[in-house]
Amino acid sequence: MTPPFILEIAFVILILAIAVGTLVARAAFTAVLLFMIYGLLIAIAWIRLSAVDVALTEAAIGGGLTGMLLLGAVARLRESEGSGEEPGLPTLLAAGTFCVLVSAALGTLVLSRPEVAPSLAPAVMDNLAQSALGNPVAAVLFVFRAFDTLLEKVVLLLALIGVWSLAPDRVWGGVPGLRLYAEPSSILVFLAQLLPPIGIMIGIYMFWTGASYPGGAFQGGTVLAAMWLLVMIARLQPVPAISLRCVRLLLVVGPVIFVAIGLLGFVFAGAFLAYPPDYAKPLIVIAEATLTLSIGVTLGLLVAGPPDRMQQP
Amino acid sequence: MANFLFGAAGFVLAMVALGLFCVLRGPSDTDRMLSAQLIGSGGVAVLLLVATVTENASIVDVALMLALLAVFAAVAFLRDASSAQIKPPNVADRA
Amino acid sequence: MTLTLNIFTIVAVSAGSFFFMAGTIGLLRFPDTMTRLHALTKVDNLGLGLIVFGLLPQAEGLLGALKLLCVWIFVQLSGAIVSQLVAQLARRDGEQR
Amino acid sequence: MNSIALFAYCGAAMVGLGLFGLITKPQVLRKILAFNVLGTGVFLLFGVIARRGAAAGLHSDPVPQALVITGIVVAFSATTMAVVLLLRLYAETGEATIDSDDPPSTGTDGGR
Repeated sequence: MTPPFILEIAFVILILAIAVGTLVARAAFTAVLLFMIYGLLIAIAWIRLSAVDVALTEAAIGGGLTGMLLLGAVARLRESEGSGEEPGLPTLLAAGTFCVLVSAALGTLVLSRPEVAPSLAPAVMDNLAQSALGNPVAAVLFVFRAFDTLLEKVVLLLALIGVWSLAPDRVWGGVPGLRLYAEPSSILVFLAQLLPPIGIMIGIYMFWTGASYPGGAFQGGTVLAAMWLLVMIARLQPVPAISLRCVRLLLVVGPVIFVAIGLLGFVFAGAFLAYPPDYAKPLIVIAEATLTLSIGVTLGLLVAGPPDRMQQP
Repeated sequence: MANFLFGAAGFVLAMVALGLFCVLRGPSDTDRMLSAQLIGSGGVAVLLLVATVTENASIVDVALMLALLAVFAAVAFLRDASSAQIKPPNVADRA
Repeated sequence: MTLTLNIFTIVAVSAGSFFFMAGTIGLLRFPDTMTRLHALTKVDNLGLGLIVFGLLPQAEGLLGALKLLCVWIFVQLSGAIVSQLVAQLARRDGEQR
Repeated sequence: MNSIALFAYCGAAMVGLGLFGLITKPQVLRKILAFNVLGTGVFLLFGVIARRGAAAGLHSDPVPQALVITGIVVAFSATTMAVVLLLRLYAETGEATIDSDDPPSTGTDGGR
């Protein structure tokens, strides 16, 4: 038992305690706050697992965007979440037993490891030079499993269509019902003017550094989305109506360019999403840059929610 | 040196754990939010310490990300808290 | 030289950790939101600041050190503004009570 | 027992906790939170597998890491969808809970 390991045990217990707190906290607000702290600690856990790319994603999503989304929901449900009907003791016991069994089964399954742990790391490293990228995770996302990444962006767009379709018919195409500051104070306006330039720089840095070091389009896009939402909340920019052509264009430009590059692969490299060897890096950077923009707009609109009025307030 | 920095990270984490009590206790939502901000700063400090120990500069990026989005979450909270009081609960404008 | 720098790191990081402790205790013990806010800002400024200063000699090159400083300056700026906003809210709450 | 095994147990426990919350909590918002706890547990198990696949000079197998990044994005999409559904449910019925198995209904579901 080395001191770092004892620290890790304490850390894991802390994470689990917060997870329990999230589920049992009486007030919805406390539960959401605990969940945001939970996201922060999970990001640190990913660092301990040597997965910095994942830690970045979790820090951006778990603490920031999900937090804002859930806080907005709590504010709308305030005082009226209700306690509902807690299930009876037999149900609780049955559910508890079932969940303990699932946990135990998962734990033993993951730990009963084969002699040689399966790993694709050598395969990735052997082909990394061909991908023209220095970050192996980015190489997996944009070269070796590019189709997954493409579909992931499609999922984001589908989720957005799903969110929009929950709007009442009469406000279809209207303005998303993002909660804004009722009366932005001058300090808030200052913050909303100061932060976005820094944030946009960090977002671009995330996407740019992603080729060689941890980072990437998704992490960059999340920061852009957060900055856009901040500007809208402070009423510095109006929330755009979802029927605007430029909004629609920004939403699809990334995926469309990615698909176009993929189709070009048929002509120049012989397969869908294959890059011609000499142009791999510029093509990937173009795809990532437009995807960063599209992801930013998509995430921002996802958090903004379904339209709830036709006109600007 | 590595052990010392690691110990410092552990100490800050312990303080974060104590801060959790404030989240649970409150009493007002603003107090809870303050504790969450404290825990956010603690997380940034832990990441910076770990980045130095492991000599992995990318971890500083994670700390930066965390700091940026902590501000964002704080603004989201302040929005809800301030509009909850200025505007009386009014659900008529929803379908 | 390394020894001096290491001692500097140890002293500064310890002092920073101390302010984290002070901030947490303040948050636990202080009676109202305003004083708790005061405790929190000490953590943002001095706690994180001293830890960053302590880590500067250990950073990888000038760029790494600059990045550390950037994180601190960023937390400073945003922390100061958010504290103002929280204080506004707390004061209005106090007036309404 | 080493730190990789520790995180494996942590992930497994999180899956169990999340599942329990998902089944037993009547409030929809808590179900969404529980679902996310379950999800992070699964992701952490992937992280453990990735960490164990450290080879070729990498500390962690990049393929499971990439899968987890994709997974986090998809989980976020699902969460937004669920939150919006919850708000719509609330706007329509004034309720934000799903009652467990046939409760003694006290006429609270009027207007549905």
